[in-house]
Amino acid sequence: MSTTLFYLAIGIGLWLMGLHGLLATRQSIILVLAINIMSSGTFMVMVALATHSDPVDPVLQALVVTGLVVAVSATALALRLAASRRRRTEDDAT
Amino acid sequence: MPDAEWLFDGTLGILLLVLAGAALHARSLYAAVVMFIALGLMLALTWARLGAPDLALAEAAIGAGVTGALLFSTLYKAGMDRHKRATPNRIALLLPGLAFLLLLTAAWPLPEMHSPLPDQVMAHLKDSGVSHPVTAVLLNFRAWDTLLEVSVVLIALLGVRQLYPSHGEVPTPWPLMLAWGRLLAPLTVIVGGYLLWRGTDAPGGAFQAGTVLAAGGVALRLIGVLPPLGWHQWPVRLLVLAGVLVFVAVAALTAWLGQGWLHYPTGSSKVLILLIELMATASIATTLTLLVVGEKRELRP
Amino acid sequence: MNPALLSLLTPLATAILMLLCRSRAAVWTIAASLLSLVAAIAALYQVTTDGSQLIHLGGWESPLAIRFRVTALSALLLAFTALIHLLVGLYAARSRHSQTRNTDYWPLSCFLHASLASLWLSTDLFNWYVILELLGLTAVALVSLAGTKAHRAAFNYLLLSLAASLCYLLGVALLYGRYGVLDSLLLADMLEADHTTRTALLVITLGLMLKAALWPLHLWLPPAHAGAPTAVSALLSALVVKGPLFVLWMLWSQVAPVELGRQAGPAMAAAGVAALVSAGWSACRTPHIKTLVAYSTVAQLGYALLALGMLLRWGVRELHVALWLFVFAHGLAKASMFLAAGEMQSTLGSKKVSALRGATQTVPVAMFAFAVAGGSLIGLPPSGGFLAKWVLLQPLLLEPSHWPWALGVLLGTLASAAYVFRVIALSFDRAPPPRPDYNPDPVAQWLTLLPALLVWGMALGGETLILWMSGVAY
Amino acid sequence: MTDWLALLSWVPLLAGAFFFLAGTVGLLRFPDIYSRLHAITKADTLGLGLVTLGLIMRAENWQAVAVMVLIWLLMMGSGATTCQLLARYQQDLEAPDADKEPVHARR
Repeated sequence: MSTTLFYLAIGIGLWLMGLHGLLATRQSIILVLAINIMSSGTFMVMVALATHSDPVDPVLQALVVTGLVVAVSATALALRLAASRRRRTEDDAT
Repeated sequence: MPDAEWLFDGTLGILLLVLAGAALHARSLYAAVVMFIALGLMLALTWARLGAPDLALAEAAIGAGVTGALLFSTLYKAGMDRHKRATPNRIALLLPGLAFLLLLTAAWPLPEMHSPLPDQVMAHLKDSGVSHPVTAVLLNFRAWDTLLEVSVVLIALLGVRQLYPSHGEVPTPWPLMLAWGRLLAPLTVIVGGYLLWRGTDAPGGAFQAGTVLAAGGVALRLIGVLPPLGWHQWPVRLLVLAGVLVFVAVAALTAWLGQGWLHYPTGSSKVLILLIELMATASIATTLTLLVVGEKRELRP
Repeated sequence: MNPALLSLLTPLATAILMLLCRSRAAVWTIAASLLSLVAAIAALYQVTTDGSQLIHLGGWESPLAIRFRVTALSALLLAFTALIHLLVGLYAARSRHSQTRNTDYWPLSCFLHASLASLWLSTDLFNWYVILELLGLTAVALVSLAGTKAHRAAFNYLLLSLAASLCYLLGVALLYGRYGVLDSLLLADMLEADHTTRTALLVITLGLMLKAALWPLHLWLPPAHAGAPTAVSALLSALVVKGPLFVLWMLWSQVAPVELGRQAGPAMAAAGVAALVSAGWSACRTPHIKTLVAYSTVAQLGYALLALGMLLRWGVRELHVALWLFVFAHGLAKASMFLAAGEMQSTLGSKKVSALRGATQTVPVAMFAFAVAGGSLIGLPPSGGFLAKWVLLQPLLLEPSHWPWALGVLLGTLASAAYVFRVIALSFDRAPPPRPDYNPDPVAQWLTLLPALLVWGMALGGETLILWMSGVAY
Repeated sequence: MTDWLALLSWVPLLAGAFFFLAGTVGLLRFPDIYSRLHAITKADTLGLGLVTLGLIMRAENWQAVAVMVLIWLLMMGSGATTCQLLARYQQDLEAPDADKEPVHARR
């Protein structure tokens, strides 16, 4: 039961929790949280895999940094969509 | 596992799973968001524990910081009901259990596997222009990924521009917040600049620096020191587009005049990387600030 | 500069410059797609003369660098993407009803064009993840152009697209953990059919099927494509759903081990037939025009899934040709159908199919475009759809053991004929008295007809097209 | 540094841990929000100070010590400010007095 395997299991657990949360709830903000938890799970699997080389694998680290930035910009768009979706009375006559 | 580490890893792992479960099944939206921010900080700790300092910086700044601010501004602006009534329907827990076993057995042999890439990165590190391997991968070996990623941030802002975000005007700040904001702002600029400069030979880089600067920008905007940034003002547009513009220009010029697409000329890769990093930091800082506090009248054409 | 890279760079640079000077003029986008089309044709010519090339981005050697592969197919896809953008751009610029006149549609469609071009060229697994994410976000931004009523569909589309990308990323992480290489061409001769690879490919396939709205993971597509502005729904249905399909085809036919493909083949073919029948049935029953056309997209993707399944099962080379002919024919036909449907919907002022009563008198040219495009979707002779179905049916009818799949194709054709003729039959009735604000836009209607005529054009050069595409190395 | 300093550092570290524990117990047990805020801010700030002191004893070079002190000052500042903001926000929710314009309270 090496460290890598433990964090792989935690990562897969987080990924499944996110997927379960995505399928189980209707609340728009909770859905966005579920997506973020799912992405954290995936990134944990990647970083846990990165520890198999002695200086932690720089390629996987770069991939996860890219993934993080992509996740935050997608979350920003999703949250703004959730906010404007909720305020249907918003004046969008333009 | 080495003797004392299993205690730390065990508690950290359980804490992560409990916080994730609490964030998804909390009674009220407010509690769910607070749990999620705590999860973000725990993740930052996990990345540091797994020996990835770049990620710990990025996760703390991006995951807990900006995402937390976005969540709270959405909660506040949309005036969502803070108490969630509907409890999620319990889809049978058999399916996730089965999937967990499937995925875990798939991942079981992976820790022993080895990849040729890290040694290759180390071998080519000296002629990549920077001495920190992660920055070398991000901005030289896989520069095309980073270019697309900076344009993903830009597209997110373009998407938000179409949504005419609800015009919750910025509340009048308390004197205490004014003082604290004024103190924090220069500190974030210093830390951001330091992270950017150190990115070439130590953990840090454009994205972490951009996010810290964005945090400073949001703080200044909330206390009213920073005027509303408008998409109609060309400096703001130039700042937002700087990252992608410079990257595409470098790609086009190297493809046209140089040896190939994003193939930096031998001597000048360090200068080019620094230029791209500077521009990417500026565009990420401005874009994230606009994403968090960009109001209706600012983002409209 | 390689012409393929020029075809990718032109829309990207145009989008950034348009944003910088805040211009929303349609002429820039149309010029960019035209130049990109010319560059794509030049790349196609270069590939046919001296074979496919491998471009190492940044000059690093293979496992480290991201690689672009310019083959005949990717050059053809570049030209196809540029052509569709050109046709839809012309319509969006000319038509009053496309709700995209004074909006950010122009830079966003250039970004969509650039991300699709980079998808066709790239061969790197993680690069595909970032591109699919970029594609998803651009598509969501385009869908939300239609105002607040489309925000719910855009929100669902975004969330499911993110979930699909994360499924894909988990599969890529497992593959990288197992083989240590991210480039799909290198992976092709390294993969063995062990448990890790099987699980990784399963998770990747689920993610890509969700992104390409392949049956049974297609529920987000009809509201998103129907809610979007007319020009946007044409782009989404003709091009965006084809991106993940390209990655799915690339992974299964080129990278995955043959025995895994043989196991997965029948399941995919069955899903294809199920898509044809169930989406066709929903298309017959839906009361709204654009939802009908959106369901038709899900159904027609069933043909591509069927062709891919059969290809994996028997390894017959013609099925490559069948699959890509379907993609081209469906893209052109669907673009024309969505533009026609959108034009009719805004001219007649109602979303309902029943409002199309007497459409041949009120909006004749748009109805004619709808009918021609419908003919290609069904597979009636003088059309690209017929060519694709012809190439698909030949291996099916060769051995008696394959005949049940031919029955599936028959059912699919029946379903598509049902929902197309449902509209056409209605349009020949007597038109109700026209509404007071009824003023059709004949030029825009002729523009909706343009892609449909091109689908017919595919039939003219049918023989040479099939022979040439069979000879091309995949 | 020398090992006796490392041994000595256990004292402030354990004291810091104790104060964190006290703060958390205070958070769970105290009745209303103001006393909870009080417990958390006071205990945690003190706990953090002690932990930082312990770590400084174990630090190798001065640069690490300087960074730790800067972190400690920042945490003290942000802890106090956040406590103030939360308290004031709670006060607005409960009894929004007429003269002061309620900032966040939205009916």
